Amino acid sequence: MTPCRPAMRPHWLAAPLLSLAVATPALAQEDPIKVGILHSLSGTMAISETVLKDTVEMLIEQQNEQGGLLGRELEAVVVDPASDWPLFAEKARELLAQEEVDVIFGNWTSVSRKSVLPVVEELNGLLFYPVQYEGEESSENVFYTGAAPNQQAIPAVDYLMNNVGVERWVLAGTDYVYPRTTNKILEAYLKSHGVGDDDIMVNYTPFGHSDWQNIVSEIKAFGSQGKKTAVVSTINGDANVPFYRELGNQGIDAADIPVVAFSVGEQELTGIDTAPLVGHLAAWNYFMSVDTDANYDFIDAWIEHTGDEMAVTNDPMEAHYIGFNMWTEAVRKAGTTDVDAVKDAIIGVSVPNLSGGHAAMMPNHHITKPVLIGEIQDNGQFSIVWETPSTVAGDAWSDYLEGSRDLISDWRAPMECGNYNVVRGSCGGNQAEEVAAE
Amino acid sequence: MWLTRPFSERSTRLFLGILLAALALVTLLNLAVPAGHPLHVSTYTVTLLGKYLSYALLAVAVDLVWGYLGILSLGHGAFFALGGYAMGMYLMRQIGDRGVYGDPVLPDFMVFLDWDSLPWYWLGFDMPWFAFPMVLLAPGLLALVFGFLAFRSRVTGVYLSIITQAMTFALMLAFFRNEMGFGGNNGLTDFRELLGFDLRSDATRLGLFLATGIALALGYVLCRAIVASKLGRVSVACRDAEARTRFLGYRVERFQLFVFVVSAMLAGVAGALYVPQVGIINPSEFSPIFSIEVVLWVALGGRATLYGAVIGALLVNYAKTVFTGVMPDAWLFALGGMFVLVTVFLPRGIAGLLGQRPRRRASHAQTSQPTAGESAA
Amino acid sequence: MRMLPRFLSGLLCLCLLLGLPLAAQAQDDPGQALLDPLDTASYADKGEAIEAIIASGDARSRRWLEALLGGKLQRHKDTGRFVVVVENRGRSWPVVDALSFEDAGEMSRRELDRIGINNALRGQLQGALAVLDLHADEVRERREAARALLGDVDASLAEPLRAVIDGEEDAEVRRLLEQALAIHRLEEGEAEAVDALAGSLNSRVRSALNAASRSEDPELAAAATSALADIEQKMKLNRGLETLYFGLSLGSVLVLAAIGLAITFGVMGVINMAHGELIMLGAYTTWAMQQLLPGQPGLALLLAIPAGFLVAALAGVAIERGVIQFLKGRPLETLLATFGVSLILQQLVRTVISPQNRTVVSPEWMSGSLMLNEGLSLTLNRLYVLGFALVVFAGLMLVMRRTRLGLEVRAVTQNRAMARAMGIRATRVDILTFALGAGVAGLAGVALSQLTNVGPNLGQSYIIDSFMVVVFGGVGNLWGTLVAGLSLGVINQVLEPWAGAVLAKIVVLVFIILFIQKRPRGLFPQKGRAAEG
Amino acid sequence: MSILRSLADRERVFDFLVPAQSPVDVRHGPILYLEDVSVSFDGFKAIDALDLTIDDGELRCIIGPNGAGKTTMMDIITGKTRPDSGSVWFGSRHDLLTLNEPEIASLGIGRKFQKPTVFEALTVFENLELAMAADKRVLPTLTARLTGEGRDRIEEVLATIGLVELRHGPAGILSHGQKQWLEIGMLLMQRPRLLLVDEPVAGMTEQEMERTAELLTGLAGKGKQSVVVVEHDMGFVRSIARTVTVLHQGSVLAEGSMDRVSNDPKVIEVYLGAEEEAA
Repeated sequence: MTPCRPAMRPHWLAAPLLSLAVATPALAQEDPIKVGILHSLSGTMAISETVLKDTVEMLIEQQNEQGGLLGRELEAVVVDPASDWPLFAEKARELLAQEEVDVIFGNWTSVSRKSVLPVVEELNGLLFYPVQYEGEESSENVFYTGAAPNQQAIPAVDYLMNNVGVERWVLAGTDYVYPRTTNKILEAYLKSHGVGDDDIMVNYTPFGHSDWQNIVSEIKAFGSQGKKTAVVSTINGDANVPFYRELGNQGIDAADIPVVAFSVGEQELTGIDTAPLVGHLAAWNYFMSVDTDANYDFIDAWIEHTGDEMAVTNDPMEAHYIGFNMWTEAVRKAGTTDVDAVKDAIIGVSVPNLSGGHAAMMPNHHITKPVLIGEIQDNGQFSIVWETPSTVAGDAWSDYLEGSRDLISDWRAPMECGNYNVVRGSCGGNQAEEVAAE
Repeated sequence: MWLTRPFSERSTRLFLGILLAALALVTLLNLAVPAGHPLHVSTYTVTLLGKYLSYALLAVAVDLVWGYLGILSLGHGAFFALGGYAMGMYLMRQIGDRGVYGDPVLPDFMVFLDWDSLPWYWLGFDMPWFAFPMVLLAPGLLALVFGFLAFRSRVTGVYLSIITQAMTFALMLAFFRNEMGFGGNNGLTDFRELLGFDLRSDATRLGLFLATGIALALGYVLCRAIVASKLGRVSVACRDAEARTRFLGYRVERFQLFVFVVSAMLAGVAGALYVPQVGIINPSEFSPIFSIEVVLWVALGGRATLYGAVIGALLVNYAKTVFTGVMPDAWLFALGGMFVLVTVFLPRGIAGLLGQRPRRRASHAQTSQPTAGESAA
Repeated sequence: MRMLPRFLSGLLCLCLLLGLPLAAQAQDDPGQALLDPLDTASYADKGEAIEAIIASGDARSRRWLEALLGGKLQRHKDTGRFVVVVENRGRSWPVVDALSFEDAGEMSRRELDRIGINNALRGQLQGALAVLDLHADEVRERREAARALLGDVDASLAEPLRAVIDGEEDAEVRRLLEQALAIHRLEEGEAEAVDALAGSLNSRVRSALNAASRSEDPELAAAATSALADIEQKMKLNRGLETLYFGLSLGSVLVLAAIGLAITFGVMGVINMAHGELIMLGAYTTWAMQQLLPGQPGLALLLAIPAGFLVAALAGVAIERGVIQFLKGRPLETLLATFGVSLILQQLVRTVISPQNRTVVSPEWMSGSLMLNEGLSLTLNRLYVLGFALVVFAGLMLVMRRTRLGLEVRAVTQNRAMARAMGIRATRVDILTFALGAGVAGLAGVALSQLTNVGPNLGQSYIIDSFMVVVFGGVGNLWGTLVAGLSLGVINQVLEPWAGAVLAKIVVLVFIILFIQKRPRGLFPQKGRAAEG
Repeated sequence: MSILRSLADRERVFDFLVPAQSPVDVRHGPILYLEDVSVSFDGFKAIDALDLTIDDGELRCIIGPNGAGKTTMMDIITGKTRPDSGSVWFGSRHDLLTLNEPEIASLGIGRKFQKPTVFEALTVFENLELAMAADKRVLPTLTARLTGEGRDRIEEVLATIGLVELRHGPAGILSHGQKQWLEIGMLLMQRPRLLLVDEPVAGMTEQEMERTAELLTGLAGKGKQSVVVVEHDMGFVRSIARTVTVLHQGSVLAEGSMDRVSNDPKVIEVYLGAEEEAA
């Protein structure tokens, strides 16, 4: 092996394939603008991700009806990473190297993003990531349109503490990095607000956990200690249905022990009989029940697109809506789809969100969002009971974690750093090395 | 010397010839042919092929135990993943202080999950001379312990398959736990360099591809050598009539153990070569479904032929890549359909189509009853 | 939500009014004046408004409160007219006028403003309705109401409650109300109130005592603590029983999932990786049934039992004819082929129905739990599943032991050729056996639809556990499957509290692996020559 | 293992009829000695307090109706089945109950199954090669090469069992009779002290039977190799038998010369009688 040469430009990799290579041959001509969609259509994550693929397709259709972008047609390039994490990396590479897409909308799980990240950075692509996540990341090539912990978890806890008077906390989550980190942040946050150790119960369960009897009865016991108790749930996807069923059947109603969930939205509720859950809470930046015309138009369009009267919308869909509009806005601003130009142009871009406000792209590649608290209704919708007076800016690095307290992210010149350490006054990790390489 | 025996076989020479020629060709088309030229092979494709080759090596390992020993292991993914993790841990340590938190020792996931120090089982993985042997030892040891228990108590056939499945499933759950200190579901990722070579440079990718190809060649020769030796014939004997073999004075369980461990180590090597090329290792490699898929590659290629395993692995994974690109909504149909059709109508796999010596048929009829020997008693 | 309506007089007179016929509406309806204040952003004001409604004694209050509680009370954006939404799914909803309760046609969700409530208000409303219910004719309702009042009594309610207690003839209701009062007195700091609560296992009582045990008043704290101590004593036994129940319940699920496999795998030697998807089919059948019979989840569920069996059984026949018959005597290859089938079935559901999970409603009689005592209650859905599992098992035993089919099946398993010679149509037996196994999987699906997701991944999550159970129990032995399933369930649930869910599962798996080393043929092995084949 | 080496000893004339040196101590009487052996499957007593003694160099026929426990007895001797009670001695030195199949096999007890089991995927030649006495540990087996003597030996046996032409064909294509022969051939390669032969002539033609008879009597004839034959075919048994043991319900019913046994009323009742009814 010869020592490494400087990284190549993406177009260098562009190549029609010989027979043993893969996928459809890339087009040589300029137009149309290619939009990569990297969402699992099969495997365990298909449940959540297929609708996001449809959303982006819908947005592209709408854009084309309005005459496309820069006078060019938009074309969706859909691939299926099949809920297989290494395949995510491979497909991202396919999209960027073979298909030469100008932007990618995709990913749901943290692990899939982590797997794609190095590829997007290496091939200098654009990735819009629409799901609420654990933070602790800020990549030059990724735009996080979902909520960072400070845009979801912390406001929700504030609401429970101040408006509901909760003194005792159960942090229940699926055992992966998002719940782990979120719960760490919350623990630190709660303790900083004088909650004692014995008033916090943390519990982790495996993916798709289906037998909640023991845990729910523990929660019940934990809740009967004479202090108002609430469950903060970062339980993921499939595990929720049996969890809520068990809650309902063991007679824990929202009035006694409210559960506030960060991963349960309208989409998930379509799989649950919500009658027993009325009053349990969820914290998001968007609910389908938001009462604005923008939202109703979006819903109508969505129902058009899916042809299903009962089709629901949810927070990650709004995130894609925002992300897509930000990207088109930035492309117009830059007058080109060139990645570096768009990256610079998009910072500061502000587009309307669906809840009547505006979302702006921050220098740390996170966006501003309102935080809404909703109570589950018997029709599978949420009724909004509280929202932050103004929008909250996403914080890539949590102030409540040992390692990241001193880090900030700013991708504008001159800093151009995703993890600048204000104490050391230096840009740590990745970038340090990349700067050196140049 | 028993190791050189395979080179006297036409089939082996043919296989090696094709493989090495392919390696050379791809390298040439990648380096010499300018990008944009219709014949150019992009680095993307090279990496992809590299991944296929590592899968092929895994398939060969599985074929060795299934084809020649009659042990259907539904847990070989575990050995593959262990090898992968050993390599992954090495690559993690290579990141050094270039992680986002700039911690000189701890990997990022440990930093933000508040690990104050490196757990003992991570020690030493920063040194290749320790980490690389672990690629063999970790899976080998697991296979040794597991195999010793299983074969000693004569767990056979379906029972063995099921508990191998239980083994890999248990490991998957274990590695999902963040307390284990292997990065939980996120696994290990964001690798930088291997032995000083930048993993993101095309040269390194090509190098990895070639290394994998050579590893496959060596693995193949090793397996052929075993199969061609008297030990290989004893294995077949164990497969077809275990009891008979015992009455001939062979310690069947020891032969099974030997071959099983060798196969596990090969799987480990495959895993270690796989990780730097795909850039991530996570517990899903332990999932029983993956292990079953591997067996299916072998079945498709044609078991008890070794080269069949290679063909199967390459074909299925190529198909997977194509389908997920071209007809994403329906690739499971294609994949599932393929498996059904092959097992039902192509019991001897593609290798069977290529025309096998009659012994295959016999071996086939036999292996279908793993306990044929006993049934005779 | 400790605060409760102060206008008790109003409440009580409203109760008297309840029986009377509705007074004719005046032109300018007082109701409008009562409802208007509800349309405000501040929940505090809403609370006031609610109390006002209760105080008004208006006969429609109850329906208003219920509508409000259900989020059905809404206001038209333009006309400001109050309506009650009848059905709030979809884009436009049928509504009735909130004052006259006459049909007001349909309104789109765009035009309507919901009168939102939060949990505090919800508590307030529930309390209010509970107080009303104290005067219901049904004893059950009165008990419910009384139980709901535990921990929700405040000064204003104390006096009138005493009156209610004297008027109440049902001892249980009286006891509950006494406790409710006692909790209130406890909160007021009366140490002697503890005696009234001693020994009660009700969680709200325990909650109150816990609070009291932390109070400054040493006497009170001491009393509460001692009361708690002896309640804890009683709880211990309950906890034990509870864990056992949890274990059996989990076990019954495992048995249900595995028993079909025990037949196809144990009796026919077919390793059916598509077993999980057959379970999934059963679950989807339940969903389909509920779609066909909207509004009758119970009936639909009952009908789903035979339907689920049939659907899965037919699928089973298809698989047997289409795949397995070609793989006679190649068990390990059936594994591969059926795995392909399972992939296809999964994707089929995704493309034909949807990748999303489907809602399967639990009928009334299956939700909630059966209260053995205040501290120990068994969740009904799981109780039914447990029973169902046992019934299915018994049924299978009958089929295998008592029927001609069972006989033939056993004959064919023992010695195919001989059975053939004796005129048993082995092929037919194979089809029927496989159909039976598949059908049972379908039944499992019907049951699981009441516990967990109905989605394309349903099968995946049970297939491995099923194999473990069958192998652990001893292949070809239905009793083994039963014992194995239940014991694994109990072991798992006993471990879980201190090992955590994940470790518990791992430990169980390792245990099975080691057990198979000790007894390669499972708990109940078939001995002798038959087993050697 | 040293024994086995001595077996593969170069100087030896490779005449399989000459018995191998063996550690088996037969100075104090029988080569095989079963005492009060019992075993039961699911309550069914397959072997019930069985006593059996085989003298060195003896050719013994064992007959008995189905389910009399003949095969089970062989399973016990070869270590496949462990009895519930009783003791089994090979010579006066080796307690077979403490050994497993390979150990017993390497002591020099060869077994031929009822249903002929050869390695169908391997060639006739390879079948014999595997059976040949040699160092049968894993690594030696891996590196083993076939010596000239070994080859000669195999050829010899091939000739004896008349499969010379088929030597490179897979055993799977052999006829039933030929498989029987191959299996006997494999036994011969093992150079056992004691041969347990289960229904050697099932499905054989007259001629094949005769050759088998010659061979077996020949084996034992030299007086050094002991053979135990389990057989249904009365004709065959008559042709070779010196002493016959009749098993019934897991224990010895009668023992002695063929004529004595076949005139024994008990025997006629349970066995021959049964046969006549069947006939």
